[in-house]
Amino acid sequence: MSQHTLELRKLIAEALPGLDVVLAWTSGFSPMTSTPLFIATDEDLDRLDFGPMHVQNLAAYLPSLKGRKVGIVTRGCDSRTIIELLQENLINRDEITIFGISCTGAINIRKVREAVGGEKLRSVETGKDIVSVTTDEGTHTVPLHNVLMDKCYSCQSQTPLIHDHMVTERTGCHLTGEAPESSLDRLDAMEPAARFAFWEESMDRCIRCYACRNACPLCVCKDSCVAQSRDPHWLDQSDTPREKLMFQAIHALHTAGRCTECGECERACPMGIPVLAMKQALNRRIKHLFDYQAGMDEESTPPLFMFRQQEEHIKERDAR
Amino acid sequence: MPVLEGKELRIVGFLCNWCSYGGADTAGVGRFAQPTDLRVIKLPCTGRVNPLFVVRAFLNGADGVLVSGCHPGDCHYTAGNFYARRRLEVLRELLDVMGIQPERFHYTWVSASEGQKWKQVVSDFTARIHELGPATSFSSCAAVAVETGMKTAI
Amino acid sequence: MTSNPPNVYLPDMATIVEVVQETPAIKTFRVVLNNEERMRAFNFEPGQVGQLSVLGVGESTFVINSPPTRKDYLQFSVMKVGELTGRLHRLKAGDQIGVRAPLGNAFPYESMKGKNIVFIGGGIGMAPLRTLLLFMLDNRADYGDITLLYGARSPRDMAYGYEVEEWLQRKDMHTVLTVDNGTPEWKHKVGLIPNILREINPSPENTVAVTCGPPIMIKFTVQALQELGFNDEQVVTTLEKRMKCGVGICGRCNIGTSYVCKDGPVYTLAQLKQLPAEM
Amino acid sequence: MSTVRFLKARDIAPWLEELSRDRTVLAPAQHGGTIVFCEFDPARGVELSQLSTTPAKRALLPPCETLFEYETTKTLEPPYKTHVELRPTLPQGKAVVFGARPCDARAMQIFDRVYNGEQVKDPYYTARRNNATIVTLACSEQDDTCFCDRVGGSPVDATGSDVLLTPLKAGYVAEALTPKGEELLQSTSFMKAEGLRQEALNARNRILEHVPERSSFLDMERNLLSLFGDLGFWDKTAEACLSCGACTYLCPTCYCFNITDETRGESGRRIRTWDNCMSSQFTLEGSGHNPRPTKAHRMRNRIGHKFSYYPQLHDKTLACVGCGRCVSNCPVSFDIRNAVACAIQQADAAREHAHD
Repeated sequence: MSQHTLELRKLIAEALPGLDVVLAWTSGFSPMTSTPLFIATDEDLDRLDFGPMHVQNLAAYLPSLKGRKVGIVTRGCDSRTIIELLQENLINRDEITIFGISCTGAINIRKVREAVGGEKLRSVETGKDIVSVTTDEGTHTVPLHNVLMDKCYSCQSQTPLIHDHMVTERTGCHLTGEAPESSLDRLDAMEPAARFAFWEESMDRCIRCYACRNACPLCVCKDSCVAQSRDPHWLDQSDTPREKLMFQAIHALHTAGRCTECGECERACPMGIPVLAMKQALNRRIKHLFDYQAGMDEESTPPLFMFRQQEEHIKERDAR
Repeated sequence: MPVLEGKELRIVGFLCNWCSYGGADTAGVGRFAQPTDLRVIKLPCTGRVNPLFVVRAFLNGADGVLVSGCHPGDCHYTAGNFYARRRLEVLRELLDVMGIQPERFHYTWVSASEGQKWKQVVSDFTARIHELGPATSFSSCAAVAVETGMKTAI
Repeated sequence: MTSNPPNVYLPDMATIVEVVQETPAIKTFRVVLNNEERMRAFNFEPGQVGQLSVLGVGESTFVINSPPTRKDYLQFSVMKVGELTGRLHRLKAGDQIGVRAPLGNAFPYESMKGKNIVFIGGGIGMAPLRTLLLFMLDNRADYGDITLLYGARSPRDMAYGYEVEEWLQRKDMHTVLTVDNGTPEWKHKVGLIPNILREINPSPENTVAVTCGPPIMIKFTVQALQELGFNDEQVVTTLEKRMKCGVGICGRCNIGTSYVCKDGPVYTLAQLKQLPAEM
Repeated sequence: MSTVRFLKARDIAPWLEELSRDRTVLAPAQHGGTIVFCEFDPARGVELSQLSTTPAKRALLPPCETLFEYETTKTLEPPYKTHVELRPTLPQGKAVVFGARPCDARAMQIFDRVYNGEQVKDPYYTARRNNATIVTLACSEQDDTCFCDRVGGSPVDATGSDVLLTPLKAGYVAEALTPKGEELLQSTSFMKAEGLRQEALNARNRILEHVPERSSFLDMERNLLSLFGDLGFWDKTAEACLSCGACTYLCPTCYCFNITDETRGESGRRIRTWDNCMSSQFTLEGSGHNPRPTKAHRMRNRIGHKFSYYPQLHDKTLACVGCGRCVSNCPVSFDIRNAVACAIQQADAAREHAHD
């Protein structure tokens, strides 16, 4: 176990008596997976672990724990979610204790699998700049830079933007050089008709589990989501790409100007559909139009909740 | 302008009640000839236009969508069109990434007195949609084939 | 090709012959199956339910609250709470409706023979009790003393007013009405059902209590019955759950191993205590 | 004696093409980095190297199925009358499920008890079931999420299959287990191979030798009941759960569905679609009352259904086949094996406590 993790455990142990629960990570059924850990006792704390394989955005649980004293282990990206939730009054700052850690990048296991040609993974070891992957066929070495979560390539800060406790900062990051081609890059390179066909084909395999929605820290109306509502009847229950794509449009627009690109929607998708790309596209536009990024400043108002009479970057067009 | 016999495309128009619907009415009263592809849905304000209305229209088979409201500063509800402007600008990007050509979508401002402008907007936009042709629609996918039942035994 | 089993999902189309506005929120629908043969052959037992369909809106479960002894029509009472019930309330005589019935089990009316019966109904919960009550009144000699305690939020929320008057007059049953909030004209009890039940103080001796109403009322009524000495076998209730298939497959109405649409909706308290607390 | 044939790996696609002429063929195929059970498409091919992401259940229970179509007509003159016509749409035609795994095939028998039971027969299901032939591929090994051996199955179990394929070098030994299976093996794509019966059996036994000795989840259905009053246990179990449906929709034994009407104008269809018991809307009633209001209630029902309720109702058969899809695809890596093991342990402890 790293010095880092030990220090984190010590910090939490000191604060735990004053808290109802602390959100952290532990390993899942294999060292290649991670699962959120709800720490209420010292025994729970013994299971805490943190590394590049620990991927969930724990801030997703915060709105449902409102009213309780909650501690949360937080990386830079996660802190943007917390800030966004604070901006929207969905959580109370005084109920939350933030244990900051500096992150060196989180691994996207799907990219690892792709990098080794879809072979069945046996184990994944992370080194300084490489991942050593053992599969049924043998051992492969993959540059860490190529297999990080999409959000790592647009990382704004390794350390949380707000925190109450901070584990000694680490420097160094697995990001070295240009980001590899993303799903959005691939979509950008397509003709519109090909893009439409891409979504149709992807949505064909969507099983409508709504993991994208339920993992999204900003989808806070889960239990009364329009997806299952009959009145208004936004979505037909038919299992067609049309309805499933419509849901993705709903998700993207409902989080427009709020989404911090934490990528939980895409990570949670069991069918590997790159649903984050839509949100990235909207964010790119919002950055251009309003010079705004979600979750950076607790005091700012999300851009679609406000307007200016003169919009500097909006150019009106002709119908022709 | 004559009706495009049998060649009309499906264009959906979301018009605010106070300005553009009035403008369309003015154009009608003035007997300005316009193409007839547009199907108008009246709303209280462009601020009521959920960008998802536009997405839904496209996914349900529209070839073009036009949103029109009061000029900025003239909104009956003071600020509805200011919010709409932001939302609809962002929407363009979503349409684009979804593979729906953003040119198929247009928003504009037409006041109740601008019958001539309304005619121009409708004519221009309809012409643009005709240049683009029918929108890409869903093909029948494997899931649909399975869902509608297994093939009839021969 | 093997012969197909009957299609359990296909409703019988039926015509609404009469709509009765019971209370501001409750309407009663009297329906007749369009297929005369099916209507003649229609058989059910008191307590069984049916799925009513408004095509395009969906289906929901309601008890058949006319007794099997009166078969001119099937009667369903519907409280307006959601999308489907809202649409049902807009239907008029002559309109078409889908019916899948009978579904589920019935009240144990055979084993109740020779016993005293205490009915305790709250609000729309009176609907299933009405079936059994009318059935017993039609077979009056088979049963002992019959007591009815019927409560509603206010006098105007009391359904079946036209029958309640008759029940009050009858010498062969004892009827007590109560409301949570009285009005100056209200001549009956004012108070919560469990408290009025304690006042009535029915003897548990050779008696079965049959109760139905909102979950919270059931909870406190059961407590009161226990205080009065009723054991779990002597308390019978009928449950309402969100149902879809109505035949024990789709998996949403189950409480543990028991599917309310098929094994219920009628349970004794003893049976319910064997199941997880998911009322 | 049943027919035994040999199918060369390279003959699979031609054979499936041949079958596709008069049947629907469902087979696992690569689809954007996942393996999906879908209608066989020669361009996509077949992917048999790993357990498919989606189970084979859609062959019998499609994600969306029309129960009937309806059309309302109104007379335009008095007396105004409405007429509603209902047209049931029973599925027709034969189907072959190719490349199901033993867990997938076993799961279909779990459906049978519910959808084709003594009391109720679901006409849509039985039509599909009667017309479907299941060709199962024995697994060469277990994944780290597999646990078929703990729930009454095995990597080479033939329960529920019409044909069992056992992988041998460069191909598969195909054994017919039912008359429907016999019919399929008549194809000229297969080579005669009666002599390979023993070799296939040996191969399967070698696979079984690698199955680890570990605790079973069988016969716990009554023990678990003692835990159903302890909502605290379920609260703790479900705390990381997101209430999404990845586990239920990817589960080969989850069979719950929703029924809704979808209308366009005066006509429409009543459809049934897969539904998810982990969602709070699943049991939400019109009045706003919800009998399973928290994820703890829903987790209790999900685990209860698979490991206690269903086995109590159906001869102690678990409604879990141990495919591990719910484990490997859960966004928070919820491990049902741990949850059940904990529940059993806790229930045993509670019982011992009660005896003290």
